[in-house]
Amino acid sequence: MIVSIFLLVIGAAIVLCLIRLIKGPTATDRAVALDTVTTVTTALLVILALVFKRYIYLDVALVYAVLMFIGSVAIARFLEKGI
Amino acid sequence: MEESLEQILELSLTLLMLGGAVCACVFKDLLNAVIAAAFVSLMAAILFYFLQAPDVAMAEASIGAALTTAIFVIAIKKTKRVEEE
Amino acid sequence: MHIAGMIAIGIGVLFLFLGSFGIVRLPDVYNRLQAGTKCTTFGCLFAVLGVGIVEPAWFWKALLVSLFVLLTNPISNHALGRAAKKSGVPLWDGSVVDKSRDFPSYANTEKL
Amino acid sequence: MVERIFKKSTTRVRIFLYLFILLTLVWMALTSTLHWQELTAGVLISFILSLFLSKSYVGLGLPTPTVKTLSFLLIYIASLFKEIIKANIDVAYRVVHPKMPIRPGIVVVKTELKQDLAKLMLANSITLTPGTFTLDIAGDKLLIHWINVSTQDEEKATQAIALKFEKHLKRVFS
Repeated sequence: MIVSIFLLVIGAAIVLCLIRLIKGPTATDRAVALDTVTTVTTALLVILALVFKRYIYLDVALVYAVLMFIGSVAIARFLEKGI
Repeated sequence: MEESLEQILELSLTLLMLGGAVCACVFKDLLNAVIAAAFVSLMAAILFYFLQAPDVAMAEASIGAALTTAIFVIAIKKTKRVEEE
Repeated sequence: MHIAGMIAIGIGVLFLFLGSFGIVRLPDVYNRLQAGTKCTTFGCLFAVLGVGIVEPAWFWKALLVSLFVLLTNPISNHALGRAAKKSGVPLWDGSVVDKSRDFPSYANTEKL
Repeated sequence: MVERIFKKSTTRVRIFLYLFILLTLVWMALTSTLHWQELTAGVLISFILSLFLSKSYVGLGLPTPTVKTLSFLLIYIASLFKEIIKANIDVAYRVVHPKMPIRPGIVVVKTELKQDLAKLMLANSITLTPGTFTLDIAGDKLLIHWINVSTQDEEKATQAIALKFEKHLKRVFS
């Protein structure tokens, strides 16, 4: 029961990040929103693993936590040298 | 978890994904479009997770969000950043 | 054990929400980065460790996930902040001081 | 001459042993079982990896791990956690407060640390602590975005932001 409240709060957090992703005046704002939504998603995946009671689902969160950082660093590298 | 809550979450995730996809089509700055596309594939990964397919979710996460973003960014660097009418 | 883990997850989720709220509310990129880094790292740490406490058999893997988040999240946010400063994103109008002109690599970026 | 070679080889062996234990612990956390097949595979792989990695560890100029260094590292991590909790309550207060009491600005801070890894750890801990965010490092200076600027002087800013971690990190990397 209480887990469903947590899931709804996390859903609200993702909606807020989407608002910043649509509004953000510069590309950096949007990249920050994407980075935040990545971290929120990692927490969401771990909590969903608890809901479904499957140990193997934690691996997906692990892969997320390691690989998402590549996308952010690629965007940051581009912005540094670009316009 | 109750059946209805799961359906509500799936529906809202689909709507979020739709919002991101519309953004990816509308933005004129191609870097912003790439960021919106990464958001869409993030949501797709969670959706696969809901449908009890963690292996597909893992592939979607690693390829869709990390690798595709890097490749698109390299492609933008070789060409132009802003789309013209 | 179950209740303690649930309280930890609750604290984590609350801070994740506050971080996202800060992303929407604060005025410029640098302030948004502040909220986005601190609150989300801490919230993710607490949520993941809370799951590890609820299911004691999962604890070690949860610890590994939280360790990776703790290592990678500040680095990627630092890269974004540096990119913002180098590409000349302006500071908020209410900012007090900008000392970045003293810094060798920023001498020729645009002012404020 | 012989003595020097012996001394060098003992530090090398020590680094190898620490890396081996660390990698085996990570493997055990990843698999989370004590089955003998998993353990054998893990021990073999971490043996080979630490053979190669100990060579590059010496080349990077990192501190040799001893019991003293590791205990200082633990003290540093404990103080870091205390600061992280303070930071989050601070930022949450600033975000939720209806008037947003922020006075942002960019200041310069000096550090006395020499090694690259020490500077990285200092920058990471500054990022995670109350109201400060590292933007760039060049030489011995750090560019920092501060959400509530209380002083513009370089010395005072150093004292307020960096000193509490620097004294721990100096002991770890001495």
